Amino acid sequence: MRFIPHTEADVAAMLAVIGAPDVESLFASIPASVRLGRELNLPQGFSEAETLSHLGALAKNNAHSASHSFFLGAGVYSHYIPSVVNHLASKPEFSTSYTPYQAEISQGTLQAIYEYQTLLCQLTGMDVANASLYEGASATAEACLMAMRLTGRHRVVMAKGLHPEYRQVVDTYLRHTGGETMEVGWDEDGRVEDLSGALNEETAALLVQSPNFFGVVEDLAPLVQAAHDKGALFVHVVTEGISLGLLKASGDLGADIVAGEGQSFGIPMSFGGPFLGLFATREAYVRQMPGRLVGQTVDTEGRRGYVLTAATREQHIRRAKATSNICTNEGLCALRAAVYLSALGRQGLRELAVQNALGAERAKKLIQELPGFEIPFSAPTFNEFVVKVPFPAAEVTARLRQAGILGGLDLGRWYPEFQKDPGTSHLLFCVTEENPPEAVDVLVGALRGLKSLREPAAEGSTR
Amino acid sequence: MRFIPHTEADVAAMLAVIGAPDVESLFASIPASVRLGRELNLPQGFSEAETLSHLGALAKNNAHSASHSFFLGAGVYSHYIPSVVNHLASKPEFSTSYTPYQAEISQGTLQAIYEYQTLLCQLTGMDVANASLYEGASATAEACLMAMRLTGRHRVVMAKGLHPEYRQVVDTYLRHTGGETMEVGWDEDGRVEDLSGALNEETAALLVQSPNFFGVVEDLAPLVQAAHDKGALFVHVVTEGISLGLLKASGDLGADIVAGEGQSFGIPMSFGGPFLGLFATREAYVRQMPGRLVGQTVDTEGRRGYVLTAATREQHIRRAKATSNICTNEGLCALRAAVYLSALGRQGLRELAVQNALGAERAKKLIQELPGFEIPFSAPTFNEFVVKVPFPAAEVTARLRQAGILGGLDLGRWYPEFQKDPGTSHLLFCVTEENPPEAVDVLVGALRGLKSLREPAAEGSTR
Amino acid sequence: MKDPASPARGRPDRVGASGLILNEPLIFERSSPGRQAYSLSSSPDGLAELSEVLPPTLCREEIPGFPEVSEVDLVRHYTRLAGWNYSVDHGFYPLGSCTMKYNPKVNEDVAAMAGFARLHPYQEEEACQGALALLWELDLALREITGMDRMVLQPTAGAQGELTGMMLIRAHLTDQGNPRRKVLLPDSAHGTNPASSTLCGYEVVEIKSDERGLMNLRALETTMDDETAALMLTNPNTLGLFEEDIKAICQIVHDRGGFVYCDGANMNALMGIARMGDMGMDVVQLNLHKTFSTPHGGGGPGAGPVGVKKILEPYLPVPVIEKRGERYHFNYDIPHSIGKVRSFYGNFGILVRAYSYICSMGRDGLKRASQMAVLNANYLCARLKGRYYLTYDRTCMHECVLSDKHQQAHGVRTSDIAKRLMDYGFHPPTIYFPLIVKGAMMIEPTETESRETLDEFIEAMLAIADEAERAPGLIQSAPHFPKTSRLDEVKAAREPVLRWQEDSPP
Amino acid sequence: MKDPASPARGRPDRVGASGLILNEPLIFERSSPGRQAYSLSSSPDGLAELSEVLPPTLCREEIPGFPEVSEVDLVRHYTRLAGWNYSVDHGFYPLGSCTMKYNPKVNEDVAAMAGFARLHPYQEEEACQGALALLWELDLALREITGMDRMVLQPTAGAQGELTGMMLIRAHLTDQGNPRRKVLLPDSAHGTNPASSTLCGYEVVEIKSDERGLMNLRALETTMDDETAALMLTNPNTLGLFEEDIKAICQIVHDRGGFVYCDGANMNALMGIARMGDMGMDVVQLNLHKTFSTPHGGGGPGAGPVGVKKILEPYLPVPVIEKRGERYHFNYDIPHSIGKVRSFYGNFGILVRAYSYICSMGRDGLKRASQMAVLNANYLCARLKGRYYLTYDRTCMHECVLSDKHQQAHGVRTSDIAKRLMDYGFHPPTIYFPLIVKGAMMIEPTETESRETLDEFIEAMLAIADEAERAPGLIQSAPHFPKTSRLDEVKAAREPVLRWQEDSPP
Ligand SMILES: Cc1ncc(COP(=O)(O)O)c(C=O)c1O
Ligand SMILES: Cc1ncc(COP(=O)(O)O)c(C=O)c1O
Repeated sequence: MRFIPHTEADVAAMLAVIGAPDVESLFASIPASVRLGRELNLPQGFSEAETLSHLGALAKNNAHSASHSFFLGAGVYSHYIPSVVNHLASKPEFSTSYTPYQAEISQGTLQAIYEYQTLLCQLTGMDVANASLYEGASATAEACLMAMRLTGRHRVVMAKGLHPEYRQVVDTYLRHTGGETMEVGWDEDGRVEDLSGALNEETAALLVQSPNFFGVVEDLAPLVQAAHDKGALFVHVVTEGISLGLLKASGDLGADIVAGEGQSFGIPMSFGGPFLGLFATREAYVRQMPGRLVGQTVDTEGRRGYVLTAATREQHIRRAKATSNICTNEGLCALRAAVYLSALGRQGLRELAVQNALGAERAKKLIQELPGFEIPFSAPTFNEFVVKVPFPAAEVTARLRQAGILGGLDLGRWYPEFQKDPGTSHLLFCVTEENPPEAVDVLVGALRGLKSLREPAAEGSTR
Repeated sequence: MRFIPHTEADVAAMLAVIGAPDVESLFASIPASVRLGRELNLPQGFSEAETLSHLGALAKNNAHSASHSFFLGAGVYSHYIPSVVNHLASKPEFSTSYTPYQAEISQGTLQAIYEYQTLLCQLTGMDVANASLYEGASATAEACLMAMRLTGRHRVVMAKGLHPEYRQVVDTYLRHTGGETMEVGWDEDGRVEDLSGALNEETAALLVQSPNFFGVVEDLAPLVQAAHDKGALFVHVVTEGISLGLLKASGDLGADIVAGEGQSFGIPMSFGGPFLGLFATREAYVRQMPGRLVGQTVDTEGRRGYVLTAATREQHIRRAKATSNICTNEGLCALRAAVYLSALGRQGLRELAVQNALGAERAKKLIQELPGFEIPFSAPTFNEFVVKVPFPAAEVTARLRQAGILGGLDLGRWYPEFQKDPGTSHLLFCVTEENPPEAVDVLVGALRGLKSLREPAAEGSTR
Repeated sequence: MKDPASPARGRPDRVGASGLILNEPLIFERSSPGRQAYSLSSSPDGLAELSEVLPPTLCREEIPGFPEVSEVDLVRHYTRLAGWNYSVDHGFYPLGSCTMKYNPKVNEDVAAMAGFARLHPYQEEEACQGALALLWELDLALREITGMDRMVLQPTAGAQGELTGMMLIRAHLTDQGNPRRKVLLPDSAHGTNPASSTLCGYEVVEIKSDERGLMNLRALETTMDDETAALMLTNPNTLGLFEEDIKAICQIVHDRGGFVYCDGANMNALMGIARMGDMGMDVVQLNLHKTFSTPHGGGGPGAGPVGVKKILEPYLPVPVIEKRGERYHFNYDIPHSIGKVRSFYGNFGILVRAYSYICSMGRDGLKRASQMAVLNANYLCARLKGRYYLTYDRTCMHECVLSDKHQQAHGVRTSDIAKRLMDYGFHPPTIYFPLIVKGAMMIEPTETESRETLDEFIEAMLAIADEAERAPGLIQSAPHFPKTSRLDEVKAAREPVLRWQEDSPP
Repeated sequence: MKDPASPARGRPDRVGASGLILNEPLIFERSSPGRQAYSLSSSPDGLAELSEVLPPTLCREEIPGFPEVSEVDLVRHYTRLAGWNYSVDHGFYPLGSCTMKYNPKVNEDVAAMAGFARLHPYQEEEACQGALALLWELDLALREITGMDRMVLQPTAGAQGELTGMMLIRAHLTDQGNPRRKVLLPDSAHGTNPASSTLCGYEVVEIKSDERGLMNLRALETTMDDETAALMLTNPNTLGLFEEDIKAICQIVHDRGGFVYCDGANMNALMGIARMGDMGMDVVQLNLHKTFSTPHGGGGPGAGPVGVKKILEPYLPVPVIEKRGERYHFNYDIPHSIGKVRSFYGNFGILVRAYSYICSMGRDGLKRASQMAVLNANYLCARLKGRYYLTYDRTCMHECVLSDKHQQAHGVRTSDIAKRLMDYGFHPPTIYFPLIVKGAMMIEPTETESRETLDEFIEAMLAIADEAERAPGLIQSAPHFPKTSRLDEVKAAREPVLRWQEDSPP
């Protein structure tokens, strides 16, 4: 076995030192009644070549963003990952080390995470960012719990433009500790509707995603004001991190917490994970923050160095009273994000964001011009937009797939509002720098071609 | 430009220090008459994504050993490369450093090459191996030049079972310094024919490849004897390094030089390079050896360390009188080979070699049973063998390609002997551990199916 | 023993040595306006003006402080940083409870395949059958290894697995009319256990371990009541000891309508030997980044799949992977589901690596791994317990817990020994955990370590024990070789500096 | 300046520091019988016995001394070894004549694509059109950059390019009736130039450079005769100076029926600025591992394509890449071909990287690279020449050559300065070459280095100049930080130990 070095001679010599007759005897403390009296019912080990061909066959049985023209978004984005990001983040010195509890031999990880924290602060305009949470949805739930602790209140108001899975996770997380959630809908233009009725003295936090699940950029300033007016915290949820390069910084708008997903920062889509839970807040709230923090300090000779700090918030010190139960986080994804953001840098991230916005706008305009197609929301969008399509969703996406296109996404899956007319559907399309104009033109052509859908695919449309 | 850090401010500040008015002025020593008075006629730089998609499109326009069932060999072999080999050999600490002239900060490269030299000695049974030459053919030519220096003779005898390109390279290299080559054919069984007439007092070296170009394992001992009887050196040429794991060590058979190709040792086929020129010899001949050598020494505190040594043979010291003009060699390929050979190790390399031999033998037997097909050579083979096919080569390979199979190789390209009957051809097939029995069975089935070739492909067969 | 702080930079007879490394400032301090490490494909013509798309009031002008570096700056920055880390690829990393085994390289290749890495979670099922098949097969394999009836692969890490498991228990109890109030834990429990319980709305009651270091049956008997939802137990426990009375323990808890939750972080001791399901435990989370060799990433990502008995199946988070004929399918229609604990389906990239590992190891390999892990731990323990105090002197499983009791007389503490190990070229063990052993050093060697490596480590530990007697100052001032000497954690906590600022001193 | 050998391990104000590294024996010393790092797919049933295939007389029993290690052993072995190397990814690597520029990562990704890496050279042309297209496009681009009429991509490295070029000249002259006897070289020539000439059957005649450091026109006039086949010239030459009289030089050689061979190793100074073809030179080799950024691999692989004028085309080695309509094709039918200098078509994997680099850089990028390379060299030279002796004080191109003349008074030599630079965290320059400068330090910064990096290096050089005056012993005993102190090269040469033996002392 190539991962286990023991030869039979080693085993014998070691047993002799231990004074045990055989390996079996080392397991004597396990009562026979709970022993597995047989071998595991699993295949024998594969050779490396066999493993690769077995897994390779599974991989080949998936369409993906390189095999198809790709227009899916909705919280997971197909962005170009610069080669350096893969090369640097996959260095085994980073990937095969543990959480940097032993600072003196973990300065590489610690400095990288310190830089990540700084980058996230700069990007969000917040004072302090943690070393990562699991992913966007649970990070959002942690933001709610933190707001509840800070305000002593128990209700959280969520815009329905918040990613449906995020809302579901918030529900799941809050339910057991007395939290309550309430949802507010959207206006005609795709932005959150009037909140006046929803916020009150019981509101711990208002959660608004922007750009929201429909791709629409919210006007956050008045929403922050409305929350603060009721003594609630405002949580800005971000699922498309690239937007931070172009849109006003949450901190400058008065947000109290920024929570969300950092997948766009150089992390592959990987069928939904591992991702990167973003979390940043104001300095005053540090002690209630969940997750690990890296801080600067000095060694005995006064040289700058970095350590994990403020651990008294954490489970391994505070146990039942910790601010969160998180232990293993997404360190390597945070490091990836740090490399990515440093590679793009001050100019690049903005240019990239602009390119996304303009490319998506072009696609939106072209689709809007197609007869029978509508863009239901008039508010500005970033790199995603909703299209009202005069056909059932499943038929559209099946036809697009035949044309080598993946997307858009049927919103009816989460929003009954969008399912009223079975003959039409609402699809979400995402356009990033990975979709050159020619590919968008092919998409538009394919959508245009759908008018012939009724005839050849009549069968499918009756189900 | 992402690879050039200079901002305009940098340029201005640096020019000020230099005291030059502009960058242009730094080129004042280049006369106008030889200046390129225009821009280069090349496209503007691509973004990284564009580069990848341009090169990716070129790569997709090639069949390869993962897209097809693969039976080509003939000096370049499709072997499984363990994942660790790629991971370790691509470490930038190894790949982005120069030749280790500054030993104290190059101990990683130096120790790895020292280990490579040792591994090659163990494998060949020779006393000393160099740090690599370019590839098999020029390494063979260097062996001839060395033999000429050692013997003071000028003629080299090559078996025609030596790779045709190697023979061509030997010719090219020797011609200018008074060297002469002469070729001897093969016997019915595929081994080198009687040499008695070929060797004489002018013979500097006898070159025999084993396994030879037809996959046949030569009986080296009497050949060594024949060479030594005339005072000539015996050069064992190896193109399939894996055979060394199973076949008698060249050194034990009395060979004076082993030269050849190390591509099989974890190096990708890459359309023919970069590869690894193997070169090993007897201790007595070290001073006439071409190429770099790493030797062991100590530092000022007596600790073991490694340095480049015996440099007085080399061009940078000996200049016009050097044993070779080689400077840049194939260091990283040698390191790859060291990782590969260490991964396979004492047991693994032998097991692998046995698997190759048995798998190829099975294929040979199955093909031999096909009506109309012949195995012309009766001597034992390693992992390649010649098949006499009752159809023209181009038609066979085209049909096989249609069936998703690449190979065999038309030997008529190099040997008029095999082109006598236009209706038949001699093809070389290679079977390695990468060809599971099922794939071999498909090949055999496809060959069997060729009997229908005349009819549908009648057109092609008339040209 | 010679002082390793002396200029014996490369003494070949020991692992740790001193050599050239390179300093490197923060990336922000490397920044220079106008440098770039990126390239964007040129924008198409005929686009709208930005202001037509997004009104300037919504947009920012710039990102103050964001770095601007060239590609070579960036590469060197991270290359130098990497040189300051100790990792499994460097050497022995015996962090107890963390199972820092070797992470096979091939698993990285597999996870990077375009068909996995470039797969979007909202592709229709027809377009991702390979990924679904993988999830299904992994589910089956983990069921077989744990003896549970069903797995859920969604939880992101061990702690989220715990939370998920506790939510399932709570959901069932709630369905039955009373979620109950309390959760019992041994005092040796990992910090995530109480934290997860709290997050699930339970009050934590700690049970003092008995003199064997095991669950005190009597105490459990008296504490377990019908307001107690569950007992959370780690087995083998954090002392590396198997809970021998596990059947009786489960009986007590079940008799009073409670559930037994197994923290399966220590599964590496038991593969192919004993299964949580067979022990009577109802829920277990596995830490794939431990037992199943996925790289720990300097803090993550990991994955914490949860296995449950049939009774808890109705509550599983959505979606649940199913196989119907030859087709794989996500079932979202679980009426009693607790909902979701995170987006999508879990840390798929980690699940891929773990599945690849299981394929490579196979039936015999997994069992052999557990056997050799236990052999290694007992070997270490046998050779060290003469010089380092062993509180619970019993045959251990995959790890053993020593302490600094003997060394304290010389003023040398566990944290000093840990730092001193660095000079010898080793990562220290987990220290000061479990809390029930004063000055604990929790050593988990894992099966991927050879006898030679263990011997090198043992020699270092014995040399340090000697030094503690002869030259304690050398240990108290350790480490001497790494980039920095001992870092001031107190200062970091008292005067928090949690980000670089434009005007930060270098 | 504080002594860097003092325990100021990580002084943040300098690049070089001392930190933890790990010792590691030879892989053979790690070996233990029965360990394995490999896995073979199980052999199919129904195979012959080995002895039926290959008689035992042809086979060996075992490979004495071959190592047996586990995968983790192997990974740690090379991880530790890697930690002892200094590389471009670590920092400044100003080896003169070597053009150690940054090697873009993306080129590695490209070369690893299955369609390139898994391509066999004997696939039929229909099955490798993409590869042929790439060779063709690279050929075109290099023609444009050098101003030559045709390229041959076959040569494996610069030296083999030289040999190939000389063979072409010899073939032509032979065709004309007399191959001639001699080749002229300046005394500043790189060692491969005379070695290649000899290998091509020529006698080498060295011409002393003039007081400018350039080709001595007068000497050339008197030496060039009709038994001289060629002049080999490096331009810019190895002093980093442009051969201003290049047109006159070519004239003299051509007038007497000779050829001018250009060693193009220094192309990095000239891209988009001047071309060998336009200068009148007849043959040039390019070192793609220098100018075109392919990683040097600790000694190779590289690639040394050769560009020629029309007159030499009939002699090119086979095959020659051609484009017919939309199809690419290898032409083997070159009746006057010199044959082949190596198997197949050259170091294709390196050619792929170089082509990828040219695509990324583009027209303006290549020119900018040369401009900034020259700017960097002149900046370094301007700031250092006050403290280090500059023999030829002229505007240099991409590199400059200083010497230890000022330091020798203090007993400090170039080799000492080189070793001392290591302590400061830099790779030393090329030393003792070119031979015409005593104690030469040949510094080539390349364009990928920032002003800040140059400044750090300059400060180190100036600090060393101070040390030479104040504390020469510190330099003479350098290096102090790397894994080993100065290694005994004399012992290595006198008592050669070129391989490990079973009974070697550790
Ligand atoms: C015993 C035990 N339980 C639970 C955990 C938590 O697992 P994770 O870090 O994956 O959240 C750990 C991890 O350190 C552990 O050691
Ligand atoms: C000026 C000069 N010419 C020729 C060469 C030889 O090139 P290569 O090492 O690629 O064979 C070198 C390489 O160092 C060089 O610097």
